[in-house]
Amino acid sequence: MSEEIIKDVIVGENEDYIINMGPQHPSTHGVLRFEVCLKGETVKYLIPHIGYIHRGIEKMCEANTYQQLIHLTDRMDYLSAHMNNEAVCLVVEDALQVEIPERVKYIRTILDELNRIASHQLWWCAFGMDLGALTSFFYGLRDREHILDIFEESFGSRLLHSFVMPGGLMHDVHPNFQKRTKEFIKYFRKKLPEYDQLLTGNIIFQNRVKGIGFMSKKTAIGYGVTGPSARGSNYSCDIRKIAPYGMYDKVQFNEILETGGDTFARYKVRIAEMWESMNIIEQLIDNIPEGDFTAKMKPIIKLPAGEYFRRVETARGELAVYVVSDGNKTPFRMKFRTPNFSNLFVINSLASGHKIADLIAISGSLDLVIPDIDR
Amino acid sequence: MNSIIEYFTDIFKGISSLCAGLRITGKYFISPGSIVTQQYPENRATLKMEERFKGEIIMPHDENNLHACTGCGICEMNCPNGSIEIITDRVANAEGKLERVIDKHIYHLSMCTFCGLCVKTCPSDALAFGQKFEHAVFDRNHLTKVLNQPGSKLRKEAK
Amino acid sequence: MLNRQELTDIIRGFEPETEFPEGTQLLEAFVPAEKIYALVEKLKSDNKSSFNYLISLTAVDFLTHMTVVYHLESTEFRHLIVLKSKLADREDPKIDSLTALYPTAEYFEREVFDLFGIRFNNHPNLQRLFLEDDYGYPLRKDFRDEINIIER
Amino acid sequence: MSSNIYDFSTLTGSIHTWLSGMMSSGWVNFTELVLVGLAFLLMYALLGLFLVYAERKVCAFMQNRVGPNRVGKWGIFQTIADLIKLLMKELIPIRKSDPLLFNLAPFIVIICSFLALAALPYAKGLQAIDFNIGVFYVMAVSSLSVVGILIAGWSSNSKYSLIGAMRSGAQIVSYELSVGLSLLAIVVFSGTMQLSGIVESQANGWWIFKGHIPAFISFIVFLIASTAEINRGPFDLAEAESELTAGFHTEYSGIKFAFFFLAEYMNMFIVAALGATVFLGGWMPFHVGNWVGFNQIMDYIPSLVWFIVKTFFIIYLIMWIKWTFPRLRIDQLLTLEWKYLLPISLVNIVFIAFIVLMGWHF
Repeated sequence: MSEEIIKDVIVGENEDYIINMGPQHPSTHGVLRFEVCLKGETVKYLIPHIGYIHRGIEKMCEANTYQQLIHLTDRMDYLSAHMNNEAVCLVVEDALQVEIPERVKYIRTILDELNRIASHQLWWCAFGMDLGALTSFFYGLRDREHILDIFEESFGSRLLHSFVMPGGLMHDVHPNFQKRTKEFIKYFRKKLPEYDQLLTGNIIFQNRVKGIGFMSKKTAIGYGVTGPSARGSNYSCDIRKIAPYGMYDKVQFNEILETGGDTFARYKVRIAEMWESMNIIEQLIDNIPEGDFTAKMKPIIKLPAGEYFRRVETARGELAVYVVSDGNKTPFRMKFRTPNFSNLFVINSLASGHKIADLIAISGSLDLVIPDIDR
Repeated sequence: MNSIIEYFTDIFKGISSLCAGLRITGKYFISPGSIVTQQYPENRATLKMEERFKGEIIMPHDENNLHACTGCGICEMNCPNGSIEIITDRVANAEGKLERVIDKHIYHLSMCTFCGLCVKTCPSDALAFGQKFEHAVFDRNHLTKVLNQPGSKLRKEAK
Repeated sequence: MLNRQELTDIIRGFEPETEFPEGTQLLEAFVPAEKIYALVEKLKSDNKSSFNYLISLTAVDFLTHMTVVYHLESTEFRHLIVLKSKLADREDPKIDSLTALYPTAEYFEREVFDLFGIRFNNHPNLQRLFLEDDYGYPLRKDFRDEINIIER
Repeated sequence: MSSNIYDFSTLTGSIHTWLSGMMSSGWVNFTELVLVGLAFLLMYALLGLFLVYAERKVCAFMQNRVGPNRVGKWGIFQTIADLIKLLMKELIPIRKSDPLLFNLAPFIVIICSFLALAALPYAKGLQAIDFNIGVFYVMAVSSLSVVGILIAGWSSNSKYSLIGAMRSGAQIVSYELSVGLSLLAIVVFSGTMQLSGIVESQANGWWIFKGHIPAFISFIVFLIASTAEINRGPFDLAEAESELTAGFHTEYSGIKFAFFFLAEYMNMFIVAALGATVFLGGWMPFHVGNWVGFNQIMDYIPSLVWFIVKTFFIIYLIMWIKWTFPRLRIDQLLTLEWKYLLPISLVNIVFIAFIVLMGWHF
C-alpha cells in the first residue's frame, strides 16, 4: 500500500481531543472500543463501538435444532453460561408443557447460584485490577478455581458446560457434587470477609469509587439497565423474584437493593449477592431429591407453531429469550434480549464529566461481558 | 472545632483501613504453604484429569481391536458444527447379504466445540470423551483424526 | 397487576383498530404501524398501565411481510404486553422510532436496522451497529451469502 | 565510642598507597576515578537485576503464588533472561516523533539516578563524594528525572503518553515539597546537611528514636512522598496499566524501555537508602545509651551490612504498599499532598524547631 500522507492533525481549542480506548485495551474486558472525547483529564462524551465479536448467534440459531443451539447460548455470556442455557430450556419446556423432575429443578438452581458466585468473583478480580489493586486479581481467581473444579468434575468442562438439555440435564451430576459444594461454601465463607478487608474497607478504594457514576432509578429503567448494576440504584428488577423459575419460589432469599446509585453501591450489591447465593445453595444442597435427571423427551423436539417468551436472571441482569416457531425442528426466529446490551449504552450518561480513571471504574462496575453485547 | 476532630478521625480511620489491607497481604506473604499453583510441565506424570473431562472424542477399542460403531450416522446429523463425517461401505457378511459397515469415522477436532451431543445420542455408545488435552500440532490436517483404528471390526454381541 | 382482559380494554380504549390473537402465551396486540407511537405514548403516560420499561424491540421476517415486535412491561404493576405491527413493504420498510419515550429503544432500533433494514424515522443517528455498510441485511429470510454461510 | 567499627577508609587508603607506588599522582587520580566509576556501574547493574527479581518474588508471595522459578534454581537468572530479551527486542521507530528528544529521554532518567548514587554513605569511610550539602544535592538530582519523563511523554507522539507525562509532572513536582520538608526535619535535628555528619550524629541512637514523635511523623511523610516521587505504589498514575496502558513509556521498546524500567528500580533504592541514612542511622549500628557491652557486640556486625539491611527493610515496605492498595486518582493525589502532607510536615518542622530549642530530644 503506498505510503499515504498523514494529514498533520493539529489540535485546536475547539477541536475535540479524542482518544480510542480499545478494542485492545487492558480494562475494556473484551473487544469493545470507547471513542472518548477528552478535555484535559475529564471526559466530555463517549461513544462505545461494538461489533468486533459479532458471530451472528441469532442467525445460527435458525439453522440448529433446540438441542444443538445450547452450545451457542453458552458462548453468549460465557460467565453465566449455565443461566443462558437454562433460559432456552425453560422456553422449550414451557412451549411443550413438559413437567421436569424435582431433582432437575434443585440441581439447576444450585448450578445457577454457583455460576453467579463464580461470575461475581471474576468481576471482583477485574474490578480490583482496574483500580490498580493487582493482588485482588489472584485472590479472586484462586477462590473461583474451587467452583470450576466442581463444574469440571460434573460436566467435564470448566466454563462453557453445555450440560442443560431441554427437558432436564445431559447426564447426572457427579456423586461427590454435594460434598464438594459444601466444602466450597465452608471455604468461601472464610475468604469472602477477606475481600472486604482488602478492598471494600480501604480508604483509597472508597475515595476512588464513592460518588462517581451516579445512575438514578429513572435512567436505569429508561436505558433498560437490569441486574446488580440497576439494583445499585434501588430499582428492584430481580427476575428470580418477579417471575420465579426452578426452585426460586420455594427458597427463602432477599433481593439486595442499595440506594446509593453510584459505583460503590453497585459494588456492595454484588458482594452482598455472593453471600445471598451461598445462603440459597445451603438451603438446597442437603435435600436434593432422588429421581431421574431428565424428563422423557422425543429425540427431535418440534415446538408447536406460535411465539414463546421467557426471562431468566443471569449474573449481569435480565436475559429474555423470544422464540417464534413455525412447527418444524429449528426455530423460525430466536431473539435474545441480553443484559449487557442495555447495560453498556448507559455508560455515556454516567461517565461524562468524570475523569478517565473514573470511566474505567464505572465501566468496571457495570460488569460488561462483550460477547453478550455483540451476540 | 469538630471539623478538626473530623479531620483527624478521618486520617486515623483511613490509616486503620490501610493497615487492614496490609495485614491480608502480609498474612499471605508469610504463609507460602497456601500457594496452590500447579507446576504443570513438571507434574505431568502425576497430573490426573477428572474422568468426565471433555478432552476430545475417542472411539474406545477393546483388547482385540473391536469397536461398537455401526456407521449409522446419527452423530453426524446431531453435530451442530459438522465436525463428524462417516464413510461407510457395503461388505458381504457371513450369509452373503450386503451389510453396511463403517469404513472411516472422520472427526475434525478443529471444528468440535465439545457439546457432547454425539456421545449422548449414539445408540450403541461407540463414542466417548478422552482425557487428552494437549492438542497443539504444527500442521492443521493433523487435527482431522480417523477414530476407528485400522483393521478394527464391529464388536458382535449375541443380540 | 391488571389481568389480560383489563389490559385489552385499556389498549382498545386508546387504539380501537387493534386485533388480539387468541391462545397466545402473553397478551399480544397487532397495531397498525403509523399508530404505534401514539399508543405506546399513551400506555406509558397513563398511570393505570404505566408501561415504563421496554424489555426488547425486535423484528421477525415472515417472507410475505415483516413485523416489529415490542415487549413492554410496567415496573410498578409488573404486567407485560407484546405489541406487534406489520410492515407489508419489504423494499423500504419504515416505522416511527420510540427513542423519545425509551432511551434504550435507540440502540434496539439501530440493531434492527442493521440486521433487517427497517428504517426508523426521526431516529437520532440511524447507523449500523455490528456490520459494515456494504453488507446485506443478514436476518432476512431471503439473505444469501455463499462465502460465509454453508447451507446444510 | 564508634572506634572499633571496621573502617573502609583503611581499605581505600591501602589501594591508594599501592597505586601511588606505581604511578605518578595524576595517573593515580585517574585510575581511582575509573575504578570508582566501574564499581558504581557494577553495583548499578547487580542491584538493578536483584531488585527486579526481589520485587517479582515479593509480589508473588503476597499474591499467594510462586513467582519466577523456571530460569535458574529459584528463578534467580530470570532478570538476566529479561535483560537479554530486552536487549534483543527491536527498537521500533515512532513515526512523527521527535527523534532527538525521544532517544534522549531514557538517558536523562538514567543519569539522574546515577548521580544520586554517588553521594550516599554506604559504610564507614565508603563514600564516593561527601558534600557538605549532601541531602540538598540528592534532593536536587532526584528531581531532575521529571524532565526526562516529560520529554519522553511529549516526544513519543502518542496521546496516552502525553497524558501520562502530564500526570507524572504534576505529581513529582508537588511531592518534592513534602520529601524536602521531611528531610529538613532531620537536618534541623542533626544540625548539618552533610550525610556523613548526619550518620555520625546518630551514634548514640537513630533519629527515629531520638526524635521520638515528630521524627516518626516525618518518617511516615517521607515514606508516602517518596513512593509518590518514584511513581510507584498507589501513586503510579504516570504508567497506570489499566488506564493509559503504560503511560509515558508506552512507545518505548527494547533497551530504551529497559532504561526506564531499571531507573525506576534504582530510584526506589536511592529513596530507600536516603531514608535509611537519614532516619535509621545509615551504617551506624544499633546503640542503646550506655550499655557498653551491647554496643560492642553491635559494632562487630560490619557497617555495610547495617546499611543494606535497613535499606532493604524500607524497600520491602515500599513493595508491600504497592501490592496492596488501589491507585489514587490524579486530583485525590494532589489534594493528599497539598491538603494533608504539606500542612502536617510544616507543623512538624515548627514543632521540631521548638523541641531542638528547648533541648527535649535525646
